[in-house]
Amino acid sequence: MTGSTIIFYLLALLTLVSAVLAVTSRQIFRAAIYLLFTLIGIAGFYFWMQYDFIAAVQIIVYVGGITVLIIFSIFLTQQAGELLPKQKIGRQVFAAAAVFCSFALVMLQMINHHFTVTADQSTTPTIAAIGEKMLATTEDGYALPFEVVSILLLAAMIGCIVIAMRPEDTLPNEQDLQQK
Amino acid sequence: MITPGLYHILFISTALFFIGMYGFFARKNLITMLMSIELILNSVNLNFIAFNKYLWPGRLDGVFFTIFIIAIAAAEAAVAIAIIINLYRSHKSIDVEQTEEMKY
Amino acid sequence: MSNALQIALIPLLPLAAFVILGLFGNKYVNRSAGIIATFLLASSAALAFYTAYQYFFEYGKVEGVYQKVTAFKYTWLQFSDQLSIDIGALIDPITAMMLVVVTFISLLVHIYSLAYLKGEKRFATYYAFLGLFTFSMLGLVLSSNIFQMYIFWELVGVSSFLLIGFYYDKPSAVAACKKAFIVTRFADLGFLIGILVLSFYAGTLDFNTLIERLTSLQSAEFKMATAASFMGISALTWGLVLVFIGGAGKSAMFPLHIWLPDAMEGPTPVSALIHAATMVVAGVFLVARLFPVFQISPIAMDVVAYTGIISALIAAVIACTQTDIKRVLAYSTMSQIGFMMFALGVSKTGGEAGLGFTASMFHLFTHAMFKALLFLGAGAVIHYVHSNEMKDMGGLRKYLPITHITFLIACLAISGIPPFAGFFSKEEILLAAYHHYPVIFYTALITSGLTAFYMFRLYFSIFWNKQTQVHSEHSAPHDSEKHGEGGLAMMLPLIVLAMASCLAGFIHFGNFVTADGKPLTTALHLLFSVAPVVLALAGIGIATWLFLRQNDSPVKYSNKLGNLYKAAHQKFYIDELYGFITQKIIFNLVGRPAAWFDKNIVDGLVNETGNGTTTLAEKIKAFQSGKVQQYAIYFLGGVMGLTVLFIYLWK
Amino acid sequence: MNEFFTLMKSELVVTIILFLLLFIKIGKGMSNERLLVFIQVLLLINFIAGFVANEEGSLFGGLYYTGEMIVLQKNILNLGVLLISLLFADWFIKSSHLPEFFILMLSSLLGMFFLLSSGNLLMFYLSLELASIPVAAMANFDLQKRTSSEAAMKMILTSAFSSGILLFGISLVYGATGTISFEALPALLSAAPLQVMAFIFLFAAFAFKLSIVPFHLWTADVYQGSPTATTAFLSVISKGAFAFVFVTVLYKVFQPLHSVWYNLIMLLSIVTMIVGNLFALRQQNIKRFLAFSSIAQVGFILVGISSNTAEGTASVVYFILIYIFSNLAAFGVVGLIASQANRESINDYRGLYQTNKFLSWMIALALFSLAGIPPTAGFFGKLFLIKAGASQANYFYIIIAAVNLVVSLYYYLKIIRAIFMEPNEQPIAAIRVSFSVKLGLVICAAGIILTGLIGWIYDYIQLLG
Amino acid sequence: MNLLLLILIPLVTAVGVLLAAKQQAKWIAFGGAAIQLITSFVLLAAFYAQRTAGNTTQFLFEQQYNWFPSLNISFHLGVDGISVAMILLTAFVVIAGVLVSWKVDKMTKEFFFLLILLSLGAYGFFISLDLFILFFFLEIAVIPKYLLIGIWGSGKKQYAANKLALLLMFGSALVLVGMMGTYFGSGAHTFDLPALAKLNMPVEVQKICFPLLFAGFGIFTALFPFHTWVPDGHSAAPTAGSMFLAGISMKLGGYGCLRVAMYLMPEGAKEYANIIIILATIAILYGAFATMMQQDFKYINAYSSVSHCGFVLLGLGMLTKTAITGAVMQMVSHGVMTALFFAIIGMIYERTHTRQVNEMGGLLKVTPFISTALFIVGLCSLGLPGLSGFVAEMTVFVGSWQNADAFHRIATIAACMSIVVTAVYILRAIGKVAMGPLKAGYETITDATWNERLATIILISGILAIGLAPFWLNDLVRPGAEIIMQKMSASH
Repeated sequence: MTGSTIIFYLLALLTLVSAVLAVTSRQIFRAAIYLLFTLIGIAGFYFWMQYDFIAAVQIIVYVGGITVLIIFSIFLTQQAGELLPKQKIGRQVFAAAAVFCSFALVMLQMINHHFTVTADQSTTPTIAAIGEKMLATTEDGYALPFEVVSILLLAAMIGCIVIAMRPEDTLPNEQDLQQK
Repeated sequence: MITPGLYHILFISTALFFIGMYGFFARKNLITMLMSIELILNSVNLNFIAFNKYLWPGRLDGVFFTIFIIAIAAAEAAVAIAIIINLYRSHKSIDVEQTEEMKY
Repeated sequence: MSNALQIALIPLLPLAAFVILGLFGNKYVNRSAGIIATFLLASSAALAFYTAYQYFFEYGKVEGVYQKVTAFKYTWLQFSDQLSIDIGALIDPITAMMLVVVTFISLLVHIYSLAYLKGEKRFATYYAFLGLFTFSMLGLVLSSNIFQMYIFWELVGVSSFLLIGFYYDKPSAVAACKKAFIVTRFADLGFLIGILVLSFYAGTLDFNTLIERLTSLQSAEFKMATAASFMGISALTWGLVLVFIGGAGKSAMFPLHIWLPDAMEGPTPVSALIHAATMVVAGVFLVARLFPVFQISPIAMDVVAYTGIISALIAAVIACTQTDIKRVLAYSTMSQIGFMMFALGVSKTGGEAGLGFTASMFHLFTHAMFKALLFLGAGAVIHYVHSNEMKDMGGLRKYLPITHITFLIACLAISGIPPFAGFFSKEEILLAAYHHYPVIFYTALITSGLTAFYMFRLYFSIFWNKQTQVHSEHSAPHDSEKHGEGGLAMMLPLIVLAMASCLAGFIHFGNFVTADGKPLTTALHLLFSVAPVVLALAGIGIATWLFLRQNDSPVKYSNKLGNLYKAAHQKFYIDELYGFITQKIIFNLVGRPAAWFDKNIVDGLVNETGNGTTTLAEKIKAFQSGKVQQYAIYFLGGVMGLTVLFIYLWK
Repeated sequence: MNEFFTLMKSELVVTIILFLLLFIKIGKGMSNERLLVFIQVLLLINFIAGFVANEEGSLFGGLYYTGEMIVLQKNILNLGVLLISLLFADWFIKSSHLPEFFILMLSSLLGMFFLLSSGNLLMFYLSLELASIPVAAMANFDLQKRTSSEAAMKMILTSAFSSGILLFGISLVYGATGTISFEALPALLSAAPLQVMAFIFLFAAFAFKLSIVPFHLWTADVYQGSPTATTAFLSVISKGAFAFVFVTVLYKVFQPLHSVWYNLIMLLSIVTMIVGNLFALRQQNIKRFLAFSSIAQVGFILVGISSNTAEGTASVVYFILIYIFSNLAAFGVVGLIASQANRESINDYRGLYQTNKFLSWMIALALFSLAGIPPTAGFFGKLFLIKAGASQANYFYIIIAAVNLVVSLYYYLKIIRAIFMEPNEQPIAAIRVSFSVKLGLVICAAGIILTGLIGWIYDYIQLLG
Repeated sequence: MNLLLLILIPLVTAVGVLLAAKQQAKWIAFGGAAIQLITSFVLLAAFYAQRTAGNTTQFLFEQQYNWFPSLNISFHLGVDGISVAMILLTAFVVIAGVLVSWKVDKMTKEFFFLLILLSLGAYGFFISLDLFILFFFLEIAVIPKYLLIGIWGSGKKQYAANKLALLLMFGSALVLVGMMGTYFGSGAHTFDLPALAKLNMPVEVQKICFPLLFAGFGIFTALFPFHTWVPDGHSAAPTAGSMFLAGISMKLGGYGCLRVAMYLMPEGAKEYANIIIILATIAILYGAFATMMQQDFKYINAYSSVSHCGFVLLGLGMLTKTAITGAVMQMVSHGVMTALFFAIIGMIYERTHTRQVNEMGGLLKVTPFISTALFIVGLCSLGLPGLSGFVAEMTVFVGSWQNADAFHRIATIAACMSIVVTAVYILRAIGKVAMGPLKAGYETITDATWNERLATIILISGILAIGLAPFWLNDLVRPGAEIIMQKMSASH
């Protein structure tokens, strides 16, 4: 039982428990916080696997970006402290059962599969190396995907602006709900 | 306890994946459903990193995949939230069960 | 040879009349239609007489035997390498004789109709139909090919249909013409299948070849036809019997006779032509034509003979009870044709044994004369009285003297009183049956007695008996000279036919028409003739006693006969039986269920497929619930289901 | 560098247009009418550019490859976008976000181009997202309509869900083979259970995009709620692009799993045809109806795909070309009527022929083509798909496909019946058809009639494949 | 003789109709139909000229253009005697159909356009020598029918139109599958009919494809139990629609059965001949009996069409040269006859505004021309010699009888029985409509107009041309049947 093992299990506990709480908590704000913990837990796994850069990105983008976005939107749409309406118990049980069976099936396949382990030299993904590759146009270069993502982000931005900034005068009856 | 390896991480990621699924199926609030999606994407990321780490450490395919997934997830989340906010404005609710006008 | 053209013209001239009058008649030449048609038919008749003369006296006989001469033959429809319908003309003694009979009677009817149908709106149409009928009948007798005969057979049927239904706005006429057509059609079905059977085994449709092949005991065709059997009876016999069914239908033999009495709805001259002299003997002609083949099969011959005699008897019995004068004549026709039929049935080929054949043809010939005369006479009477019913008549001898005399001659002829024509032919028939078919002989004897009875019942009822009220009421318009007996056009045919009825018996028929073509000398056996003549006289006597003066004994005696009389009066309920079969069984048990089945089952299935699809579509709509979470669950379910399917179940 | 420009020509032109629009948007100097004409001209140039200087080759170390067939496919999509710009002119001119709509549409188109050219799973995934996320935004462009938001919401959530599944599948593929490159994958794939499962995950994502049953459920709702222009884009361009890619991926990358995917496709295509038809039977909303009909059409496309031959590819490409004409003509008319008369129910179409002869003929032609009635091109398209499918000699399958063809005829005829036969007290009033729309419809009609009759079009496609 | 003319003339006519003014549409349609009729006669003459010149090639005037070369699909045209007969039939029916539609004034242009389009499909179908274009033209002929019935029909028109379109499309779907089977199963990967005919297809392929093709085409020609579109479709259709439907469309099926199914797959034909015979016999009798019970005049003729078309299938199923010849003759004969029948029913309906035979009576008095024509066509229908029906039916019977076993015999006899039943229902109908006392209310109706007369005369002349001189038709058809029979006997 090494320290790394202990850390691993702790991380696993943190991630899974907060993940479960994130999808079950009836207080939406708390759910968002649990999600945050889960994401942090995952970042922890990245650290644990020594992929520091990914872990950093995870924290910056997810924790710093997406979660904040989500929390922000919760503020916009939800009275704080308000409990979420209860889902029908039947639905919950059914969903749980379906999910569990699927999980079992997928796990079974994974365990049964013999993954080939290559004896490749492990490359340490330094930030520099990643950056270099990200902009390379040769083989193993990721310049093109990078560009694609940039266009996607641009498009997403424009889409968001159009959708979220809808002219208010068209909705006279909904003025009280305008964004703060 | 056994030394954690690939299968452990796979277990965790798969579990996360299905927890996310559960959330998607069972939650009524659109934002929580979106959160479930994030869980799903994260589980996939974990998968990629784990495979990269344990099976194919020679190249960084998994790592880059993860990076891009994170970027996409951000974009997706942004658009989704914009849509949800807009929906909230017209429906005055973000309960998924309020959005069943079109059916059959 | 120009002979071909000459023969071809015989049927074509009436056809020309049909086409011309049919297309342009009513509009352009309505008044002169009769003249045109009569003229054309007269030419045709002249040609026919000339042809018959040439045949009998110039070229027909080779070494003492009358030959079958094929005047011309064209392939009309090639079925297969062997089978084809050829349109041609085959001349042999019976054809020659029939040509004469048909054209002669038809001509007289044409003339008669000039007066009888004067003023009729569809005068031209009438003559067109007559032309069509004559054409068809001539084509029929000239047929060189069995299928050709079938063709004209059908055409004869349809022209009969048209003529019976000439008064198309009379519902009874419509019903009668439909009945005539359908009943004969039913019989034609037998004919058709018979043709198919015979032609299949003979490998030909040509009469000459067919007869040749099926009568030579050595030929392969013959062996095959007799070897193949169905229900223990050889295919040949089946074929013949089926063909005979066709003949029986046209000739109104029991039990297919039901159409004939109803057919009297047509104009009376038509009845004279079609339902007395020509068309109804087509069946006899058909059997005569195929006589050599029939000869091979005793069963077929028996069928012919017994059908003939049964029809003769039944018709005679029914005739005694009918009150419609045309119906009496119709049944009498049926009875007489029965005579011809059984005469054929009892005949053999060659010498004395072939007497039946000759007698039958002879009777056919004489019967044509006197029966046409009877019908035309009846026509004159109806024309005068405007009724068909005996009760409306009586004592007409003063008003219609010529009709009266000619009618009497005809009655004597049909009753078989010497020296009128009927006597000779009937004696021969009885003689033919005498030796080998005692049952038939005695039945025939009784029947001929009955014949005399009902004919004179008819005669007395019309011309003697009471003085009808109806007549005096109608006397005013009828007394005029013009309308009395209908003038020359109506009288002339009566007189001509009366003469023929007197004299036709003296023709020595055996010289011309025999089963094998060789002349047959028939002697008159005086002693043999005694019985029939006495019986006939007895019949006349009884009729005289009962009907000469108006009295109540007919009613008395008919009441005494009770059910028998009633049954005979009701035509032995055969019509009702048919009605039952067609209405109840065919319509209700076949037609209606078929229609029902189609509407509900076949169509229903198709509709149900449609409805089922719609219902199914309605049932599965819940899947598209509009709930995005359910969509996701189905998504996952789909993925997992397919995974399981393709990993574990369907490799 | 020269090679870079020729090979990536399609993408570059679209990108340039995209940025031009962005600048215009920022500049805000044009009325919608003029802007639309400008856009149409640009798209026309884009379409024409697709015909020149086409080469085969790959870039970025195999991340991007192109060939004549791919350029053709891209250009078919270009044509579709051009037609959309013509057909929905009415709605565009009214719209307050015209340039944005086109920016989103073109970025989605760009995503499709990259998708068609992608050389590994990463590019594949990214371009897939690029192709779909903007569409979700486009679905919300009827900003005031509740149904539009609902549609967009359903679209983005289900699409994200399906990407999750796709990614999970990709991760498994990656784990099992160690590569994400299309070139290397076929040699490493086998029918091991995990790989089959991974393949099915991937397949499901495709199935989702192509609306294959049971992954189709979002389709109808999204089609119905979105603005008609978006619906048209989604049902024609997007579907076409995914079908193209699907063929390529299945034939090239997943060839080792042929025995699995053949059965899978057969099964799903039968189900898809049946379900699509059954749902289409009972629809009252015409857009929803077209959604289900397009689901059934996908079933037929799958029949062609199942052939696994060059003919399969050719028949799919050919069918999509025809499908673009037919379906766009239908949506064009529907969109016009929706935007001017605000009617979308099939009942409202009763008696349309009395008032709008031109539109009636156009939609009738389109529907006949969709139903596969000669002499419209749809007949040829369907026939060649079925013919391609029949090369596997699976008659049972072909019979089912053929019978479904008949069922589909029933509901297409339902609309024809409404338009031509059924009486209506108040038919839709005569609708003004602007030049642009008319031009678009005429082009569609010409395409519907001529694409089939001119035999060499198919031959050309087959030649490239 | 360039066969493309046969397609181009209707095509040009159709376009002309669309471009013309409303009033001119019918004249253009009439002109086109007339030119087409003349062309058909020219074709007949040219065909005879070639044959008498000793040209014994199976298909004459062949033309072949590449259409989809990569799929081996070519626009291959050619005719043999059977096709020529069918083309003549079509030309007759089309011109008559245009003439009786003279008074259509609801969407006139569209009406004539669809009529001509339908005829285009039929012409193309009859001259195609490539399965693909054959199928193409077959399907072209379906939808116009749907529209004709649905828009201009009467009664349950939409229901009938739907049923018709769906069942026919179902039929063509089966054809499609059979075609595909032929394409791949033959191993030749071609749709070319003569090329396929040269091969001997594997027996197992024949056994699969023959029933598909035969049943598919059979649906068009009212194969029991898929005949149910016939009564409803015919009765709901406008007059010209019924004429085309019964006169042309049903013949497409028979022709297809012969030209495609039997010609290509003799083994399959042998395999399934008995089933065909059973179904055909059922159709013949059952159709006839069902007709007896009908009250609606159009239903009478529609059901009788089922019965009459049964003879076509019976003749085909009998597999003898004579029977097949008879089947084709029956197609031609029935086509002309039934077209005339429907035309007359239409004329009567226009005047009496009822189709219930019970409500009519004595029309001979007021409409002698129409009623006479009714008599003629009725008699033709019941197989009167001298009219076309007789010749065809007798050929079928004689041909059927050539099979000497009990099964065929019984079937033939059963089929023969229908001639009696036919007589019953035809006479019943004629008796009710034309004969009897004139029903009140019909005193003032007028006889046929010039266009109706012309149409009637054209069709009657067709009936007489076959009925009085069947040899030319027979000569035309027999060689075609002979080739099929040769193929049949060659394959063992």
